[in-house]
Amino acid sequence: MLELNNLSCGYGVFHAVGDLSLSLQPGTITGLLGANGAGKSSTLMCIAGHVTLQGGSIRFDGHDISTLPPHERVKRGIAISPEGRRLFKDLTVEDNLRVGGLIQPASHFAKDRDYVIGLFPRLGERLTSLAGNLSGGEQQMLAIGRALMTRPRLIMIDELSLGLMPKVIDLCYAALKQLQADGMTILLVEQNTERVLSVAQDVCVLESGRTVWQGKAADARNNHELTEAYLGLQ
Amino acid sequence: MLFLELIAQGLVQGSIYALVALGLTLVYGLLRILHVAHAALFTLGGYLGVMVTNATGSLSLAFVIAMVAAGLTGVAMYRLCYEPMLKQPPFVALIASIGLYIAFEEIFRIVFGASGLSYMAPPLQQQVELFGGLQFKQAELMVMAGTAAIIAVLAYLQTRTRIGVACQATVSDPQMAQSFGIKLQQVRDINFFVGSALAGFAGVWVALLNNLVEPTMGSVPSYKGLAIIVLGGMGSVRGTLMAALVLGVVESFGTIYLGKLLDRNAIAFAFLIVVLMLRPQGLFARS
Amino acid sequence: MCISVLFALSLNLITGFCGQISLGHAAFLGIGAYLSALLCKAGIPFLATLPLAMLLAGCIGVVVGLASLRVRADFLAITTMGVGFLFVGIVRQQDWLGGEMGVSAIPDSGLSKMGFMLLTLALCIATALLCLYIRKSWMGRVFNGVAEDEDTMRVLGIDVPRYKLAAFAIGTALAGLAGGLYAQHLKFIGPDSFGFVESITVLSMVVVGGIGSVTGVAIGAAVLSALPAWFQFIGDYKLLVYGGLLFLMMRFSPGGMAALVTRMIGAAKGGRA
Amino acid sequence: MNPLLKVDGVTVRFGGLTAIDNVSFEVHQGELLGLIGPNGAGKTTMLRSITGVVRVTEGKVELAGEDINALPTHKRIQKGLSLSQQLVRPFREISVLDNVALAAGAQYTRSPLKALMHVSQDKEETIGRELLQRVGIEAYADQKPGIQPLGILKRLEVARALALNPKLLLLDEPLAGLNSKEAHALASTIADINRQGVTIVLIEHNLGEVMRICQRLVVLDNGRKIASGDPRAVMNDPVVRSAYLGGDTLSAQHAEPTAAGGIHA
Amino acid sequence: DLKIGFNVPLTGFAAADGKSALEGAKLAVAQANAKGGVAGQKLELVIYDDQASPKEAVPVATKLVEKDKVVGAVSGSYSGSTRAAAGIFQQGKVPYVVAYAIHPEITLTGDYMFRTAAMGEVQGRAGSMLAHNLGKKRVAVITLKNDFGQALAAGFKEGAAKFGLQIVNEYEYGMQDRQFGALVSKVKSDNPDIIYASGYFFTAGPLVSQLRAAGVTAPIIGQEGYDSDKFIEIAGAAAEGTYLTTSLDRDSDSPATKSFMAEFRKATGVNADMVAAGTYTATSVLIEGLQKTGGKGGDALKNALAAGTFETPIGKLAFNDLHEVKKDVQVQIVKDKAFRRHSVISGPLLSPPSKAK
Ligand SMILES: Nc1ncnc2c1ncn2[C@@H]1O[C@H](COP(=O)(O)OP(=O)(O)OP(=O)(O)O)[C@@H](O)[C@H]1O
Ligand SMILES: Nc1ncnc2c1ncn2[C@@H]1O[C@H](COP(=O)(O)OP(=O)(O)OP(=O)(O)O)[C@@H](O)[C@H]1O
Ligand SMILES: CC(C)C[C@H](N)C(=O)O
Ligand SMILES: [Mg+2]
Ligand SMILES: [Mg+2]
Repeated sequence: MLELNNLSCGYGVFHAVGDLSLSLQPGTITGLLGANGAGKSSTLMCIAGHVTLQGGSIRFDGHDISTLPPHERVKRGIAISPEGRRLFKDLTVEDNLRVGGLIQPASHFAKDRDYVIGLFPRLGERLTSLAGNLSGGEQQMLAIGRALMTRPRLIMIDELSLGLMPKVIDLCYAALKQLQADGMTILLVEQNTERVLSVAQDVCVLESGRTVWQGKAADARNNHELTEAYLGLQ
Repeated sequence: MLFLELIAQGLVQGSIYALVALGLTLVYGLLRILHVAHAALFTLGGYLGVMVTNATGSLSLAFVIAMVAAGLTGVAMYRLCYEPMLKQPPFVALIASIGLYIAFEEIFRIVFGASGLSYMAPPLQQQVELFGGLQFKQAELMVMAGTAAIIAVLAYLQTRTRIGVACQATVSDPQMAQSFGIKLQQVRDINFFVGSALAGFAGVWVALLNNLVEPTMGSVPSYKGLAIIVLGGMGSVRGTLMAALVLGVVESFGTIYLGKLLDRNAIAFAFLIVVLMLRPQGLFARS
Repeated sequence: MCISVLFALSLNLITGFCGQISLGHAAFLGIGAYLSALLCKAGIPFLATLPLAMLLAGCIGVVVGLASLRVRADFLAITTMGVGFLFVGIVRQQDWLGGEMGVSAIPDSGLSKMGFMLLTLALCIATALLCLYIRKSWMGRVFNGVAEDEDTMRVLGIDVPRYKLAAFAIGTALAGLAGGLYAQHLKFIGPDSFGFVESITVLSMVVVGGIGSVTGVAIGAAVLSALPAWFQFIGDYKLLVYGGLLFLMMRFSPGGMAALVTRMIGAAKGGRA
Repeated sequence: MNPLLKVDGVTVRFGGLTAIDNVSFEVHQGELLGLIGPNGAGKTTMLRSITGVVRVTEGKVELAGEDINALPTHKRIQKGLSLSQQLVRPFREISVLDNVALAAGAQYTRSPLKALMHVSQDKEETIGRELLQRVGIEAYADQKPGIQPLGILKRLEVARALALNPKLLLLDEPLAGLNSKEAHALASTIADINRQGVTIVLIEHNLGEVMRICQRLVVLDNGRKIASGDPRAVMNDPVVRSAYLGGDTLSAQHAEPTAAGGIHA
Repeated sequence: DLKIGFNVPLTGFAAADGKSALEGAKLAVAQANAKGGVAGQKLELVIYDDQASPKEAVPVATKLVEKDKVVGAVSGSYSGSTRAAAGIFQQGKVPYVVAYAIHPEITLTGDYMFRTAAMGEVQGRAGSMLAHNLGKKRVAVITLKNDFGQALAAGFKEGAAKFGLQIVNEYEYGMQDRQFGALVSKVKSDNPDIIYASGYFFTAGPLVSQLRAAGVTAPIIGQEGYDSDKFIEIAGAAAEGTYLTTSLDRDSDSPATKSFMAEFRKATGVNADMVAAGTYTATSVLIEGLQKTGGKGGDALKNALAAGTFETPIGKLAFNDLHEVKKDVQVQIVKDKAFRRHSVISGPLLSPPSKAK
C-alpha cells in the first residue's frame, strides 16, 4: 500500500534519514522505532509532504506521490497525527475536528465527530474549549481524532502514547486494533516499545537516520541484542 | 439633532475605516503581518475610480475596475513581497511594507502628478433628506449601506462556514492545515484579493466623498487601520467593523468637543490607549 | 548623522535587545529636544540640559513602559504608535511649547561647530559601547530571553516587568539625549519633527541595519540618514528609490545589513577556500 | 515542623470550567511526591497555580509556612521553587548550554542593576555542563535547541529547572518522550537529586517509574483529590484503578466501535 | 556662473506647491539669462529638494552655503523647512529671499533674511477686514492646524476684535483631514454669517464642497492657500463665490503681472498661481539685487536688497527694517470657475511688524 524506496530526507543540507526502504501491507500495523533523533518523525513528515525528499521515492497505491503537495496526499488517504500534536490552538475542539473533516463532504461531519467522541469521551466534554487550553493528554486525543476525521486509509501516528494516562493508552491501542480490523493501515512511532511490539506486525528500527533492523515484530521481540541496543528495553 | 448628525457623520467615516481595516484584518489574521502597504491599494482604487469615471462616464465600471485591479495588485504584493518573508520576524515584513507603501505613493505622484485628480462631474452628490431632517449626500448613504452588507457577508463566511474554519486553521498552523487538504496558496490569494478589493472599493468612495484623490491619501488609513484592527481584537471581521464605527464616532465627537485639547489623531489614539489599558486584548476580542 | 545613529541605537535597545517593538520612539526624541530647547532658552547652558533631557525622557519612558506591561507584541507596537501621536497632539496645542510654531532661535551651545560635532560623535560612540557592554552582560542575556519568551523567563524566576522597564528607561533616556542634540543641531523644533514618520524612519534604520546588532544598526542609521542627500541627483525619484531600497533590503536580506555583510564575508571566504 | 509546601483548599476555575476543585495536600521537606491522575485531571494546572502562572480562584498555597498566593511567579521562583514544564519551551536562539547557564545565573538576574554589573558566565557554564551531564545530554551542549528532538528537550527542561538550585522542584512529565531505558536513567537521576536534599513533586504517567521512585502519591481526578498516601496502597484503591488504570474490561468496552460504525468508508 | 540656491519641496506632501514654485523660479532665472545674465555671467539655479521638512532643509542649506557657495538663495518652500534653513544662511551670510513661507520667526533670524510675501498675521487681519467690508458679524473660524493656519487665525482674531466681529465658534483640523463631516454639522448648527477657513487647496477643496453639500450657505473667506486652479477643480460648483485673500491679482493691469501671467502660461502651459508668482517674485528680487551689486553676494547684496524697491507681478515691493514687505492684499472671488478680482485691501492694518515695534 505504502512503499518507500531508498527514501532520504532532511532539512537543507542536513540528512535526517538516508536510504530507507519500507513497504506497508494494507491492513497492518507497522512500528517505526528508534532512539531520540533517529529520524522517525522526519520520516512521517516526509511521507506527509512536509520534509524535503532528498532521494528515493514514495509510492502510495502504486502511484508515485513523491512530488504531490501535502493537501493532495491527504486526499489520497494519508493522515497524520504529528509530533507535538500541532493542533489549531485558537480553534475549538469541534472546529479542529471540522478541519479534519474538510476533505470529506459536510454531511459526514456529525457522524465522524460522534465516532471520535465515542473513542475519546473526554473530547466530547470539551467540544467548545479552545484546543490550546486542553491538557496534554486531551490534546493528544484530539490530534488523533482530527486525523481520523479525514477517513484515512493510512494513518501515521507520532508518539501515540506521549502524555497519555495508562487507561487511555489501553484505549488507544484497542482502538488501533479495531481500526486495523476495519482495514486501515497504520504506521506507528513510539517510545513505548513494548506496546508497539505487542500490536505491530512489522517493525523497522532506525538509528541516526539509518535502518538497523527490519522485519516481523515477533522476531524483534526475540532479538535480545536488538531490544537491548536500540529499543531501550530492559 | 446635532447629536444625531455627529453620529451619522461618525458612521460614514467609520464605514470607510472599516472597509480599509478589513483588508488589514484579513491579512493580519492570516499572516500576522502589519500590512501598511494596504493603504496604497486604497489610493490605487481612488485613482482608478476617478480615471475610469472620467474616461467612460460609468461609475459602476469604475468600481469594478478599481476593485479588480486593487485585488490583483494585493495578490501580487503577497506573492512577491510577503510570501518570501513569512519565516522572518514580523517587523521585517512591516518595514518592507512601509518601503512598499512609500514607493507606491511616489509612483502615484510621479505618474499622476502631486496635486491629485478630481472627477470632472462627480456623481452621487445629490442631497438626500432622511427622517428628522438629517441630510446626507447620496454617496454617504450608499457607502454606509455597502459597508454593512459586505461585512455581514464576510462575518458570516468567517465564522459560520467551512471556508472560514479553513482560513482560521491556516492562521494557526499553516503546515498542518495543508495536511488536512487546505491549499495554502489559494486561501491566502483569496484573502488578499478580497481584502485588497475592499480597499480599492473604499478608495473609490472616498474619491466620491472628497472629489479628490492624492498620492498621500493612503497615509491616514495606513495607521488608523492598524489602530482599528487592534481595537477590534485582531483578526475578527465583526470586531473590526465595530471598532471602525466606534472610532469614527469617537473622532466625530472628539474633533468637535475636544478639538481644542488634542488633534484628531491624538484623540483616536488616546481612545485606543485607554481601551487597551482596560482591555489589553482589544475591544471586541473573544476573551 | 551621529544623532540618527544615537537615536537608532536607543531604539535598538528596546526593540532589538528586549523585543519590545516601539512605533512611537520619536516622541522621546521630542521630549528631550523640547526640554533641552526650552531650558537653553531659559538660559541654562546647553551641556547641562542634556542630562535633564535624558532624565525626563527616561522617566516618561518608564511610564510608557508601565503601559507596555499590559500589552504585548503587535498590541504594544500599536500602543506605542498611539503614544507618538498623543505626544504630537499634545505638543501642538501647548502654547508654552510653541504650539504649531515650534520653538526656534534656540541659543547657541557655546561650542564651536567642530566642538559640537565632536561632542555628538563622542556621545554616539559612548552609546555604542554601552550597548555592546549591555549585550555582553547578564542584562543582555535576560533581554534576549525576554524577547524570545517572557513566560518562560518568569518561570526562571526573572522579574520580567522590571527588565522591560529597565530597557525602556535606558532606551528612552538615550533618545532624550539624542533629542537634546537634535534641537541644538537644527536650532529649531516643531511638533512635526517628532511624528509617526520619524518613528517609522528610526525603526527602519534599526531593522535595515540588522535588528539587535549594534554595529549593524549604527551603520544602518548612518546610511539611511545620509541616503536622501546622496540621492539628490536623482531628484524626483529620491523617495521612490528610498522606499524601494527599504523593500528590497527586507526582501533579499531580512537580517539587515549586518546579515548582508556577514554573508558577503562568508562568500568571500568561501570563494577563496 | 511546617511542611515545605502546603496546598490548602485550592480551587481553580477557567470561565465555567472547574479545573481544580478544593484540593489540599502537603509536601514535606525531602519528599518525592508523585502527582498522578487521568488526562485533564488538573495536575498541570495544580503545578501552575503553585508557581503562580495560574491564579487560584479559592484557597491558598503556602511555601515553608509563608502564604505565597499574592506573589507573582518570579518571586515564588526566587523563593526556591522551580518548574520543568510539560510542553517544552527552550530559548531557541541560544545554545543548550546557555539555556541552562541563563537559569544558573539567578543571583545576577534578580535585579537589572546587578545584571548590568556582571559580564562573565564561566561559572554558570561549568554548572550548566554538570547538569547536562547529569541528565545525560551533555553531548548536545553546544547545539541550538531548535532542531533537537523532544527527548533531548525534555531533559534540557529538567536541567534548566535544576540550575535554579531549588528547594522544591516541580517536574511535569519529564519522562514523556523517552524510551524505557532513558526513562529509567532519568528517573534514577531524579531520585538521586531527591536524595541529595531537593524536595520534588513529580507528575508522570509512566507508572512503572513512578512506583519505583516516589515515596508518596496524590491522585487527582476531574479536579478533585481522590486518593493519597503510600504508592502501593493508592494503586490498589479501586477508585484509582477505575479512574486511571482502567483494567482490560474497561478499555475493551470503550474501544468497542460505536453504533455509527467504523469511520472509514 | 553665478549660483543661486533654491530649496523647494519636490517630494512629500507639499510636492504640488513645490512644482509650482520651481516653475516660477526657473522662469525668473531664464528671463534674466535671456537678457544676458548678471554682469556678463549666466545665472544658475541650484535646486535641492527639502520635502518641506526641517530635517531635510538643514543639510540642504548647509550644502548650498558650503559646497555650492551660492551668492544668494531663495526659499520656494513652506514655513517649517524655511525656518530651519534660515539659521544656516544667516550664519553663512548668504542673503535668503523667502517667497511664500509666512512664519514670523523667519525674518527675526537675522538681517540676511528677506520676505516678499505678506505674513500670516497680516493676511489674517486682511481677512477680518474683508468680513467687515462684506457687512458680516457672526464668524465661524476654521483653522488648519499648522503654523500657517494658526498665524492666519491669530491675525484674523486680532482684526476681528477691532472690527467688532463676533466669533461664534472656532474649529481646528489637521493637515491630513479631507473629511469634515462632524465639523460641517457643527458649523451648520452654529449658523454663522460668514466663515473664515484657512487651508491649502487640497484641504480647502473638500472642506468647501462639504460645507456647501450640507447646505451651509454663508460666504467663505479663504486665503492664499486656496490660490490654485486645483481648488476650483476639486470644489467644483461649490467653489463659486468663495473669497480669498492672496498676493496675486490675476486681473491686475500692472504690466509686470500681465507679462508674468502670459510668460508663465507660455513656459508651462498652465496658469500661474500664487505660489508660482510668489516664487518668481522672490527670485526676481534676488536677481535684481545681484544686478545692482554686479554679481557680488554677502553684505553688498544684503544692502542692495534692503534699499531697493521692486516692481513685481505681486505689486511694488520694498523691505522695512525687519525685511518684511508692506503691500496691499488682493481679494479674489471665484466666479465662473475662475479667480476674479473682488477688491483690494490696503491701509495701516496691513503693516508688517518691524524692528522698531
Ligand atoms: N526542522 C529541522 N531542521 C533541521 N534538523 C532537524 C529538524 N527537525 C529535526 N531535525 C533533525 O533531524 C534528526 C531526526 O529528527 P526526528 O525528529 O526525525 O527524530 P525522531 O526519531 O522523531 O526523534 P524523537 O523520538 O526524539 O522524536 C535529528 O537529528 C534532528 O536534530
Ligand atoms: N487556560 C485554560 N483555559 C481553559 N481551560 C483550561 C486551561 N488550562 C487547562 N484547562 C483545562 O483544565 C483541565 C485540567 O488541565 P491540566 O492541564 O491541568 O490537566 P493535566 O492533569 O495536566 O492533564 P494531562 O495529564 O493530560 O497533562 C483540562 O480539562 C483543561 O482542558
Ligand atoms: C502654499 C502656502 C500657502 C504655504 C504657506 N504659506 C506656508 O508657509 O505654510
Ligand atoms: Mg519524533
Ligand atoms: Mg499536564
